[in-house]
Amino acid sequence: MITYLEAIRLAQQKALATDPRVFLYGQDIGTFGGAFKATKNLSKEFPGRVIDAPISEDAIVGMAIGAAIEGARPIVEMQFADFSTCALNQIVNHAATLYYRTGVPCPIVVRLPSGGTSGGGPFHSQSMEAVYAHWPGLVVVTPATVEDAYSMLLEAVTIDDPVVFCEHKFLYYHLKADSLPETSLPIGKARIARQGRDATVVTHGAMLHESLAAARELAEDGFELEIVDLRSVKPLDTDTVLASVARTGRLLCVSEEWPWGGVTSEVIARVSSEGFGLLDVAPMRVNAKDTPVPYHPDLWSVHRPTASTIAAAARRLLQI
Amino acid sequence: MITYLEAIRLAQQKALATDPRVFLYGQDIGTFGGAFKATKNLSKEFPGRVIDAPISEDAIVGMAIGAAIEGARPIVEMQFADFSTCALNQIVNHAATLYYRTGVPCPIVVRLPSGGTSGGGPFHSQSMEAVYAHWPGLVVVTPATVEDAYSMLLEAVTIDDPVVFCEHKFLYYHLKADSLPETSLPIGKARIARQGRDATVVTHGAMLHESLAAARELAEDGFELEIVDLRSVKPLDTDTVLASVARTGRLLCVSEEWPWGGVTSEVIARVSSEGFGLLDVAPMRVNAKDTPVPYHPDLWSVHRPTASTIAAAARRLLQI
Amino acid sequence: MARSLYKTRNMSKPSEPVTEPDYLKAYRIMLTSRIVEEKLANLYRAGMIKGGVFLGRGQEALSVSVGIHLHRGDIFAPLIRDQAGRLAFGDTVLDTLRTYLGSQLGSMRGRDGNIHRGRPREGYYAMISHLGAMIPAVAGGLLAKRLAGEQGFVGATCIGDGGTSTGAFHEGLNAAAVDGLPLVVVVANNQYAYSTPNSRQYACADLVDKAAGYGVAGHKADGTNLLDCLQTLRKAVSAARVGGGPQLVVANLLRLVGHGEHDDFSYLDKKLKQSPVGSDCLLLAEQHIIAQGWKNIGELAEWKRETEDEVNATADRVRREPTPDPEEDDWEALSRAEYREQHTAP
Amino acid sequence: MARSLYKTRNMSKPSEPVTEPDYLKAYRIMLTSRIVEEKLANLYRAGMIKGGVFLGRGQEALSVSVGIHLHRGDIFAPLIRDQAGRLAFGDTVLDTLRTYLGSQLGSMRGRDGNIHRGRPREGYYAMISHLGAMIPAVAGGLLAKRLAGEQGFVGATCIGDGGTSTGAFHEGLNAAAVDGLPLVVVVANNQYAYSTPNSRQYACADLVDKAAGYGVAGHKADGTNLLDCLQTLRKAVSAARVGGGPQLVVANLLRLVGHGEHDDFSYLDKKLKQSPVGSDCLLLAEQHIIAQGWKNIGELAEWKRETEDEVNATADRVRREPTPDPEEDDWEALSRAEYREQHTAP
Ligand SMILES: Cc1ncc(C[n+]2csc(CCOP(=O)(O)OP(=O)(O)O)c2C)c(N)n1
Ligand SMILES: Cc1ncc(C[n+]2csc(CCOP(=O)(O)OP(=O)(O)O)c2C)c(N)n1
Ligand SMILES: [Mg+2]
Ligand SMILES: [Mg+2]
Repeated sequence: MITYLEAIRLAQQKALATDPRVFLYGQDIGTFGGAFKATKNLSKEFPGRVIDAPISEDAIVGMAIGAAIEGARPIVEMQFADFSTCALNQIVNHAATLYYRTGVPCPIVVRLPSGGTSGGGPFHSQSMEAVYAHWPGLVVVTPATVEDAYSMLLEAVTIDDPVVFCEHKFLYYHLKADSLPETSLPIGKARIARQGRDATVVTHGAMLHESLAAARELAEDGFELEIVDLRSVKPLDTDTVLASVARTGRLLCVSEEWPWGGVTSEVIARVSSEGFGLLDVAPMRVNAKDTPVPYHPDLWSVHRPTASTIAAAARRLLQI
Repeated sequence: MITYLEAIRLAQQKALATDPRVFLYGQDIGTFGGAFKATKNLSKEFPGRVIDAPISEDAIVGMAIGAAIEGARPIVEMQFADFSTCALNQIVNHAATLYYRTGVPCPIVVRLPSGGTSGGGPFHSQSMEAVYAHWPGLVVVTPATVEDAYSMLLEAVTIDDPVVFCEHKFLYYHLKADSLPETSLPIGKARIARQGRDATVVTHGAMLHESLAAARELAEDGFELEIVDLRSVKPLDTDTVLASVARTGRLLCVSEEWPWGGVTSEVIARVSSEGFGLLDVAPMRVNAKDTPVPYHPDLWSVHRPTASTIAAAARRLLQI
Repeated sequence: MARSLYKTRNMSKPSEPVTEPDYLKAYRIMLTSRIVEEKLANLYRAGMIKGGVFLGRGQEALSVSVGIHLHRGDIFAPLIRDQAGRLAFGDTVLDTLRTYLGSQLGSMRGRDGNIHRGRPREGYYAMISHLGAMIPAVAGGLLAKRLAGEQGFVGATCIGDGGTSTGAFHEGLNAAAVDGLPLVVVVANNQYAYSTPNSRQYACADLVDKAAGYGVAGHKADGTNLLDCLQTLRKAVSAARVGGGPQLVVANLLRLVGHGEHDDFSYLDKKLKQSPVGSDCLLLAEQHIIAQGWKNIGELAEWKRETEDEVNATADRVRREPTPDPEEDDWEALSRAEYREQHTAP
Repeated sequence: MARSLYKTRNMSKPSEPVTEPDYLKAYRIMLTSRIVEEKLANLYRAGMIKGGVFLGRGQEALSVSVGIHLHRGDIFAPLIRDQAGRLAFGDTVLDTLRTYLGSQLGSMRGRDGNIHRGRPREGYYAMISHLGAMIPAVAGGLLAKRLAGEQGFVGATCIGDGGTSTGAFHEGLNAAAVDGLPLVVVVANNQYAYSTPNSRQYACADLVDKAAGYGVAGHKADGTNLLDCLQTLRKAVSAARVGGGPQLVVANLLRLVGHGEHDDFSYLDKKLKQSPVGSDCLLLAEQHIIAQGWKNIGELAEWKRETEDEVNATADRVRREPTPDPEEDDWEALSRAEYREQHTAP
């Protein structure tokens, strides 16, 4: 069985093995193998290409940008997504503008261990995908399955544009698959993770699994939720979302990040403006509460959406 | 006649004069009076309380936070909103979490000279309100008139929570008023800037004036746009927006910032989910194009929404 | 050329010598810190703490020396490994345990945890995780106090070897130097930042070499030696207090535990452990006390027992306290009620 | 303690002496830079340039000395006041004018302007405005070249006194030092950051005092003296090239114009202007050439005329070039067509 985390490790291993331009840069990723062990043994297997960085997020991304200009394909690990706020300037103002300004693309991948886990607290739990999606010039992906963690990371390395890779820490250990995929949907395409006729749930990351659990709960009452896993939030596959809403007439957006300007808001805005006629009732959203992510597990589990709050929202959407 | 910029200067003058806890900190704001002269003469009038800072945005905001903890009321000037990316960590992770974590509020005001002007280019033109609104714990205001620039800045200083004050550079010199207001709407309340019956335009900042011009254009054809000036984007006055849409049945959102997760997306998401039944047709939005802000004036004037692109969108919305 | 008002960094006034009572007081706090942390490690292993536990074992001498030289009206922003300094500054075993165990009565009410606790109103700042961020915050607190006309105050904050690589460290220390603020920045060079050895963190011969580049006074201390730490911090804190501007203190020592309790410290270079830097400051302090004849082994053992009893009793009490109730929480990030909004499914 | 491979910072191999042809070549570039910038100022006053104009008058000696010691395969990330260094590295008067005048044929195609131009594929990086940001970028370019097995290359970037206060400066230089990269960071201490004098920017005695704190070699140059600048940069660049790790060069000089052409420089301290630091490096270089008997006044005047003619002719040509056409622009921030999306009113 391969975990989500191991899939990320294996993708980096494969990228290093097949593309000599690839190298890894980040804190504690060398001999130690990374805070989460996503680079375990890779420094031994690829000497000199898995490089420990000082505690300098801004310089880490800045260096990746320069390396990319010179033809390398750096994969950068932030120890936690939350610390990428210290690298934001390089990400949004340098990497993201390089192609537009100079015509030279910037093929870097910035891995962000994202999202909440029990006891993580305000500074080790954030989901930053909506922030990076706001700025032009970045591809922002949010793999929700072991297969996607693997194939999207491999694909990200081949992309000439900067990719913010939001991998979800909650899925690291407990999400498992039998084998790695040979083929996969390309980045930019959403996936129908579950078919259903009664309502469309659009989600991504760890919330996919909470939504699937909610769908199972509603299925017991005879209602079938269709679940769209966005896979990448920018580009956002509006077509797949609209096609699903065309079938169900109802839309529920579920996201772990904060509501204001988050993925739920963007999806609802697109469906409302581009597929207004498809909606039978008002679209709904479920997000984390609009406070920092609390440390205590009892608070945390209420702060984030869960299968039961999603199911409750779905019931309201279905007017049951 | 008082300009928008002068109103900001006068508000700071009044805050310094009436509240001994207030001080100003930022680059070149002392003797020089600031890159835009928003603090002109204030260092002479208030010796020791208008302090030049090194080129250290992160430290500038960090220092303001500490000062606020000790009971001061710092107003920080970023030379351009764009450089606040270098201070983002202190703003979103320190100032914005302080009250939630410790119960101690963080009364700082961060002034962001925002938005595009001709020839500003990718790094002196950004609108950051949607980014700051995404994180919990901040009040984000976007004054669009001389009166609001004055009264909202004065009000911001009295607020115990951190306020991101997005003042629009495009309005600095050419927007003028006869006198300063005695009273004003409180922060958090939107304003009907123009009454109309046919469609609601929700906007803020410099786009208010483009929208008003578009409304004048449509009025010549006999269509009356109602224009809502949000004034603050967080909190966002959904009630006033919904009440207007209830009257008009049509919604056009106009914003200078990038579309993904911007103010237009949040407003449309709220109206669609909370006021679905009020909408006669699909809501629409007009934003800047999803690229960095171009330097050349001819590109720039197409990159941002203008009266004519807004009017064109309004015509489509009204199906005329 | 810089023309700072606060140019003379080496203030001449000699600081008071460290006396027996000073030393014993510091030792008792170190001991309490060590025992609390052992309790935390046990509770962690027993699965009673959710989230991480990050200990300061081996760093107590340095940390206590910071906290003990500050008093009411000063500012202290401790970092990860400052349990000893926190207790010296006035934090309690009770609030420590409440925070780790997630009691609703703790200062952070379950909203934040472990090392992130503080009481900003009392000058005891609550660190955010982002390393370096507390340095400008303390500087700003000091600036505000100066503007308010206060006098004779200082602010201190601690950071690791790794934290010196952050932009925040640089910007904060530089800005404080420009304004000649009474800031003491204490670098605990414990040889590692998580797994990263100094050789991958910086290239200068000694971190104290940074002082000249900021125009601040630099001090070195032996972080394993309580007397040296007390003397050095006394000197640095009093230099700051009398107008000597920022002081950079660098102490070498070794973290004697993993980065966090989840970390087995496999990357530890055994040679470092056997070198002088690898000594346990608490043991050395005990030996010093006995060698000086201030206390005998039995008396020290008695202190230890007393403290263990207190810590155990406090932990038992805290475990019976209520945990935060999500239903009661107002779930608001802003102090002003009018500005609150929640936009999730209604 | 740091155990960097690149510990020995003072490489002994003496660099080649600066010859007459070297000096004259550098002088001609300085002259061209000065004349281009005068043209830009005129165009600005005539309202022909939209956006800002930021000149390097008074900084040409230092700037040219950086660019002239770099060659193909090296990396150069110039900053605001590096017109001279840009020309020395291979930028042209033509592309300079195209960028300022917003010709569609310029390297930035109207998407970005003035000092933000570059051709990254040719090692000529295009600065972003955020000060300090280019330092880690150059370091990363050097790291990639090392990983690719290239040898004998260097990278250089410039920054102002003000830029040294950024976190990016600190993080970038430190990271480069840890990896012993062949990076030359040149600080043009022109006494002001916009209006801010050094006394409000830093508190160290001299910015070169920062070198020891990063474990990199430090060099001082007289920024008004072309020979000294050439010699110092030659030494620093060759030390980096042969494995001496990062080099920090600090030169004192005075910006002889306002921050930008909109700025009347009212804050200039007249005493600075009259002190040696206020000398005009171009005039001093002319005097040196004449004193050495390398050229006479007439020959120098002829050079000046020639250059003015070239610059004027180029400006006339560029003014007839097409400006960017918004209809033609693809308005895409990503190179990969599949990832493009526009979500504004359809
Ligand atoms: C800006 C930032 N980046 C990364 C981290 C993750 N992190 C937490 S502790 C740590 C190591 C800190 O090392 P050091 O500063 O030497 O302190 P020590 O743990 O040794 O006491 C890291 C990398 C962080 N907290 N902040
Ligand atoms: C991070 C950042 N903050 C603020 C600015 C605005 N700004 C542009 S140039 C400048 C002054 C720069 O001074 P210095 O580094 O000394 O260079 P000089 O202009 O003197 O050549 C400032 C503050 C910026 N570009 N980047
Ligand atoms: Mg350490
Ligand atoms: Mg300068």
